[in-house]
Amino acid sequence: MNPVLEAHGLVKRYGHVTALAGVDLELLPGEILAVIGDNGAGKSSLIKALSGALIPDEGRILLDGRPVHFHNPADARRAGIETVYQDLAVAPALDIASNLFLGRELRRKDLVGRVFRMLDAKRMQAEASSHMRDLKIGIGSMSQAVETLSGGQRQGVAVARSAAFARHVVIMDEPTAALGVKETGMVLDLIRGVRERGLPVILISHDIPTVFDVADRVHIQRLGRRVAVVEPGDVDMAEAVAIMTGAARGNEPGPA
Amino acid sequence: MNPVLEAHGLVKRYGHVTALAGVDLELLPGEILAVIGDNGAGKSSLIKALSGALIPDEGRILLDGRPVHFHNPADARRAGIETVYQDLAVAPALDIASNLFLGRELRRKDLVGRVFRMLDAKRMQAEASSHMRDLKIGIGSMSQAVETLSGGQRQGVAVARSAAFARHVVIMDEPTAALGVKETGMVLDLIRGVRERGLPVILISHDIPTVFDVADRVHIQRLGRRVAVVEPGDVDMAEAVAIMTGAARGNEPGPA
Amino acid sequence: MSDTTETSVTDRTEQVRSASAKVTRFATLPTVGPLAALLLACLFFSLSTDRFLTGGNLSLVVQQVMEVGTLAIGQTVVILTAGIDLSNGAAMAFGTIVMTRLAVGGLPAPLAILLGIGVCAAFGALNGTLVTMARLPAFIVTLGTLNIAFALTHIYSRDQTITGLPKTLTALGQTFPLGNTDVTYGSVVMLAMFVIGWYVLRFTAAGRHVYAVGDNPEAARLSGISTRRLLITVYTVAGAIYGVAGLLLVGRTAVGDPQAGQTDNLDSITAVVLGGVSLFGGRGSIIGVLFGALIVGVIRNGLQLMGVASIYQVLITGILVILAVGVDQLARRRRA
Amino acid sequence: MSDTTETSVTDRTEQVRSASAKVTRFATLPTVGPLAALLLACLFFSLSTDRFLTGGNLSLVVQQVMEVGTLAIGQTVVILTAGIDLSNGAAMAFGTIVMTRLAVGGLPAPLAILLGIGVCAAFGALNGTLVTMARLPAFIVTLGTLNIAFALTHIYSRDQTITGLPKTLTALGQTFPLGNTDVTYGSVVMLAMFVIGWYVLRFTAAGRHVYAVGDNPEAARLSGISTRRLLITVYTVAGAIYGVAGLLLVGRTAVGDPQAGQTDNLDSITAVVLGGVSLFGGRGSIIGVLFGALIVGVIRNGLQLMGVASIYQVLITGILVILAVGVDQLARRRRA
Amino acid sequence: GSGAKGSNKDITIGLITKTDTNPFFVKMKEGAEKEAKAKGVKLMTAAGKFDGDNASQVTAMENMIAAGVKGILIVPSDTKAIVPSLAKARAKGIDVIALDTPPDPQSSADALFATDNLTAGTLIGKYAKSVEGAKPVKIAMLDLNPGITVGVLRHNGFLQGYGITGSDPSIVCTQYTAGDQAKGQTAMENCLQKDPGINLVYTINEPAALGAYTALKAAGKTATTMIVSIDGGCSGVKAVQSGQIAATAQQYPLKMASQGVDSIVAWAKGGKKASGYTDTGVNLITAKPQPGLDSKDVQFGLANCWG
Ligand SMILES: Nc1ncnc2c1ncn2[C@@H]1O[C@H](COP(=O)(O)OP(=O)(O)OP(=O)(O)O)[C@@H](O)[C@H]1O
Ligand SMILES: Nc1ncnc2c1ncn2[C@@H]1O[C@H](COP(=O)(O)OP(=O)(O)OP(=O)(O)O)[C@@H](O)[C@H]1O
Ligand SMILES: OC[C@H]1O[C@](O)(CO)[C@@H](O)[C@@H]1O
Ligand SMILES: [Mg+2]
Ligand SMILES: [Mg+2]
Repeated sequence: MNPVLEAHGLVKRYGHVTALAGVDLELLPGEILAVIGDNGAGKSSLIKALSGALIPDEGRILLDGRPVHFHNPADARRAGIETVYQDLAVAPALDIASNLFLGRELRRKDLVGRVFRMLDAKRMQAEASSHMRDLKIGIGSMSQAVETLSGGQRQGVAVARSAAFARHVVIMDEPTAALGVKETGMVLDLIRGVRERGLPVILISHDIPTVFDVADRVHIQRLGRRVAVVEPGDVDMAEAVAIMTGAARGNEPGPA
Repeated sequence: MNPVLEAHGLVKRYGHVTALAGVDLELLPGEILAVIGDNGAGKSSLIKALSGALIPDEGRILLDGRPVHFHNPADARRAGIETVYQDLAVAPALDIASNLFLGRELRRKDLVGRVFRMLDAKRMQAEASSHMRDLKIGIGSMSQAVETLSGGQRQGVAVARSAAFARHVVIMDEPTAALGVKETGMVLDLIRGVRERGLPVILISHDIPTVFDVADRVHIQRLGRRVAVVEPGDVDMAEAVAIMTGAARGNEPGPA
Repeated sequence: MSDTTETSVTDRTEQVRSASAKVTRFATLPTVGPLAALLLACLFFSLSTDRFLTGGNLSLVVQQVMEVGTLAIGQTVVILTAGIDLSNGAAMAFGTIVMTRLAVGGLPAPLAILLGIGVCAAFGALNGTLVTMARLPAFIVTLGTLNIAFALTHIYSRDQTITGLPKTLTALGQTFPLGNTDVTYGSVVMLAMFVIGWYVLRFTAAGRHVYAVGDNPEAARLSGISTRRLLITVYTVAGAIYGVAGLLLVGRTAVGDPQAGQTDNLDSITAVVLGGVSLFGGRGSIIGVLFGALIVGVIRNGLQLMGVASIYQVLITGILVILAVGVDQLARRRRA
Repeated sequence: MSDTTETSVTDRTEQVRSASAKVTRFATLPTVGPLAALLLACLFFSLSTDRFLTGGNLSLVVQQVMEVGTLAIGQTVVILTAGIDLSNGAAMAFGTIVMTRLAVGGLPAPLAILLGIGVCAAFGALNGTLVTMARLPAFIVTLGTLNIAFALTHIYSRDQTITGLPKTLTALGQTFPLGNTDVTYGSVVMLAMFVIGWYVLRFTAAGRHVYAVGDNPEAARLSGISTRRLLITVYTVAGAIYGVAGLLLVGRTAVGDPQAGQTDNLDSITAVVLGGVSLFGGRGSIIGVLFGALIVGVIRNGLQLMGVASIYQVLITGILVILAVGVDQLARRRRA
Repeated sequence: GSGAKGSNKDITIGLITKTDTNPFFVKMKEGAEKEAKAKGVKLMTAAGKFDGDNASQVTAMENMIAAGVKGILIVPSDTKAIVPSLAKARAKGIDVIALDTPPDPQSSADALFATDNLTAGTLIGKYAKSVEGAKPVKIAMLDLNPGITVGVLRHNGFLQGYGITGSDPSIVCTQYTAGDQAKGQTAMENCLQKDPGINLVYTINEPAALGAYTALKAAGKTATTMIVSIDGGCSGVKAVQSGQIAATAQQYPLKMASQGVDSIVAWAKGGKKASGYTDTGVNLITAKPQPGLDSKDVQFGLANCWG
């Protein structure tokens, strides 16, 4: 099986902090690939590079085997890659529906829509409502400003958005960090649902039990490099954590 | 044992959203009290009321048995209550040391300090370094701006701050949400350390296993009310989650 | 736990909402404050002088704000993106000189008008390019282009007021009767432009993007919005709008005046802020800005009718402007 | 995984850091950009006219920016809190009229000066109170007080320039020799105030709080900082600084001029922004602002020495101001 | 050529006008440039940001002194406030000549080349009186800025010419315009609000007159109201021709400029320093001459106008 998305030797430096020190990644068709690692291991930097939010200093990215150069997130989005960023990337003053559809608003199909480009506010509200209902996140109105939501509710908006629009790859950076037990369960169901639709998912999470529950493979990152790729069946959690923290050696050449 | 901090019948409404519907809380001396509840249950609103960040519409708050009226966070801070807010409340452009000591900077002890109120930058840097080292959060320099930190590193700053300065009560709103396995362990150790120092802690978390591991008592909140208080020994996690989600009845009169 | 509690938060809120939805929607409108301030000002002057509340006078007020009001439309869009445009009055002045000189020089009037508006749009495009491509602060960029436009105006006009304009150029200064009041075509143009601005900002994707970029530029970028293209478009369109303001001005004064517009940048920003738009971007409604512009016009006109000496007019304007935004603030708090 | 990898990120970074710490610290200073722009401007004019790089002329440039430079100190502090002060030139003008009228009227000069500065501080306190207590936008509040101060200036001075001032009032306009250059006392006062401002902002708790409030007001509040008291203090101190600027102006022109300061609000904001301070608050250094003020002074002086015709001075100033901030931006990107 | 004190190329002269936005000063500058070229000397120019902007004029003077000018020609914006700076320049041995507007006191400059502003005012006052006769009038006076010599002189001249005092009840409105067209329009609008019956308007200069005309036109009062003004610029004379302005007192800024330049050059080359007041002349221009009043016709006005 050829990888859907690949990264080879990505490097990203901030002044003298090296966030990515030549990291590799392979995402196979239809799989859930978890990325774990300590704080500051470069997980967010990695997925930002994959989603065009950050341009790496070195390295190559391949989509369906073809090299791609994302100059900005719009490029990645056009290629069908949807991302939930760790800091959520929502516009706080805008309402939920507007946030969900930001950058791909629905226009009315009638004359007003075609000629005067009028948005179809009703349809966006309705669809937003149904996406959010799927997550059982319990939000009153889709016309509420995102800044009035609780931490978890806000995260729900970002997650719902990515799941709703992905056509190729879904990337989620700690999508359940602020979520309650019930809501976390919903998001995991949703991730499985995405896989069922045939789309591969990259899931960053600090919640190791969850990771082992849901992931097909686990990419372990340390100091800006991939140090191991393991399958939940082959390795137990303690071992994975040991690799992650540097207490055990991974199955890849580690940082030099 | 008389409670250190009590809340009775706190109500907070935002327009027609009722965030707190008459919630009660008791924090006993030297205990770790966990607060759990679904997203939007009003947990953050509750602790904001306790820390002066929000003035409730109704209800009373007692500290050491005496009614208190916090008009702003400074009041609560003066009373020795330290809080880690869910949205972290850091100044992104300021460096780590400045954030740690914000609002209680150290002045130099010599003449320049007394007459010209010069800050003791060195001492603040050094102390900040040592607090952060306790958390093993792996940050290079204390003069780095907080906005350049990873999500988890940022959370580490907020946690270190509260632990370092608390004199009476520590409140933490999801302090480990963005933290890795190792870092989460550190923060839990730190919370236990605070208890050892004799200070009670209120811990909000969605991580039920952790909660059951570390907490002395668990306050379960639902739809803006406390629906139960349980002890980890008496009740198992599944039961607690059932109460939290409304699938089971708690030991308090629930929302009418 | 009783059965009734089983209705989720969602349902509960939904119920309350549908009940009081209309009321809330109204009170939440960011335009209520500016409107209230405007009405209070009108009430005050109606009671103080009986010459205020006449059709003729009200039409006059609208006519007097049409230049600054139109400039404020462009300014609003720019400010919504968290930018600012100090060059608008100067760009407008240059536009009027271009259109009037060319027209007087024999170019067909419609072409002259188009070129004048085009020059303003070009200034806007320059602003937008410098702000986005070179990532320079809007304040300094537009201060620079303010000076450039100012100098070009005086150089190109040789400091002569341009008179003897063809009819087409001053057509918008003509009036038509509405009931027994004369209304200027220019006023109608300004109002129409507010409506268009409102439509675009409120009902089109481009409008949402303007708000998003001002609210959280990083989120907008991550959402796949091309923030650069958007910003360049915003500044360019704003420039074109300043050109239209210039045309309205020519209609009103019937000359090409190289001295025009010198305080219009602050005046237009004032209208925007009085209208409840945040200088930090992303928040506010353009309809509020119309009220903001009218507030200033009403205050000036009303004090004049009351016969207040001009230096005291300045004093009182200072106080009233603060009061007006105070009323807005009160209205906002009531809905918080 | 080899053993060397066991050094933690912390250690690794710490090592690199200590090696290149000095270089970085320098390059990270937000003042490098404005300084580079200033030096480039100086270089350019030195090459263009040999009269530029003389002690006497450089001393003159400093003297010429002392009014706007001092105003910019107050403006910087206000802008760092994410505010803005449009009233500073007007408040200053009112302060100069108060001090000169009172002094000419017979009040002992030191007392007159104190009262003049006090009036400015009172305006600042009014601004601060309205901004914090009534939570009104700083733009509108200070626009209002701008009008009020302007009107009071003209009313109180009866629009007459006040002449025949006692020596004490103009003392800061006197010069002392430094090497073979004459330096105005006022220049020294301005530079001293920049140093004090730098000290307070950089080395005291109050200074940190100013940055914190501008950076994230909610975080500052939650950290127990009394944001209201801080803001009122900031505006009041800024007001007092404007009073001192007024005293410097009186020293330089030796009259009380009711028309003074009319464009100083924009000029001072320009210095602040050219100095690399963000209009959104919380970021920038006051030393950069000194360079920002000097950039404007150098451009004006240099163009004049080169004999550029005045309207072309305006044109070129526009271009140079944009270039200056472009240099700053380049310097910033290099360190990103 | 070369004179007693070396080549003319080494002589630099500064010209500081009130603004860059009044054609009068633009023409004055052009005149000075032409003369400087003819004499082979260098000219430096500067201007304030608005009429009344003393601070910018002070800065310009300082810069010109630093640039080593031999002499400065200045049109003082604030006639009192500029005095200390004039003294400083003169103390440095610079020849300081005021143009158009006398400083206050006049002796604070070495010399003055200007219109006799009192006479200019008197001319248009007399003209207005002779048109209006004994009819009751309502007068609006659109002045310069308070306490500025040129404004006060013209104002007083108009009153003298009309034969009334400043407290005469026929003066229903006085407003300051800073000699600016936009402010002139606002001022006229203000006056009309105060008293719609105004039928005679005195204006400090032609920009103010044009502003006043625009306001009168908007109010539909041009037929019943007479405007008199001072300047005689080409657009002003055309306005006289078309009847927008009834009469104007023509000034000669090119003369002021060229005489000013000549006088500094002469002194710099060893001649005598000019001193005292030189009248550059003034003529009443109107399309409807009044019996017994000396005036020139529009043809003369156009032949001698500037701009
Ligand atoms: N803009 C920036 N400037 C400087 N350093 C940065 C910047 N962004 C990230 N870094 C640094 O790069 C390193 C990797 O950061 P990254 O956010 O990718 O880590 P992460 O694995 O996502 O951590 P976490 O689990 O805490 O979210 C960290 O040390 C961080 O401080
Ligand atoms: N400023 C506000 N305006 C309107 N509604 C608000 C505001 N702040 C909070 N709410 C609402 O109050 C309710 C409780 O919010 P709160 O943040 O206290 O929940 P929480 O229990 O902390 O949730 P989470 O676990 O997601 O952090 C939510 O429905 C939220 O939308
Ligand atoms: O603003 C007043 C100035 O205007 C003029 O009349 C030119 O238009 C000058 O003579 C006078 O100094
Ligand atoms: Mg991360
Ligand atoms: Mg919460």
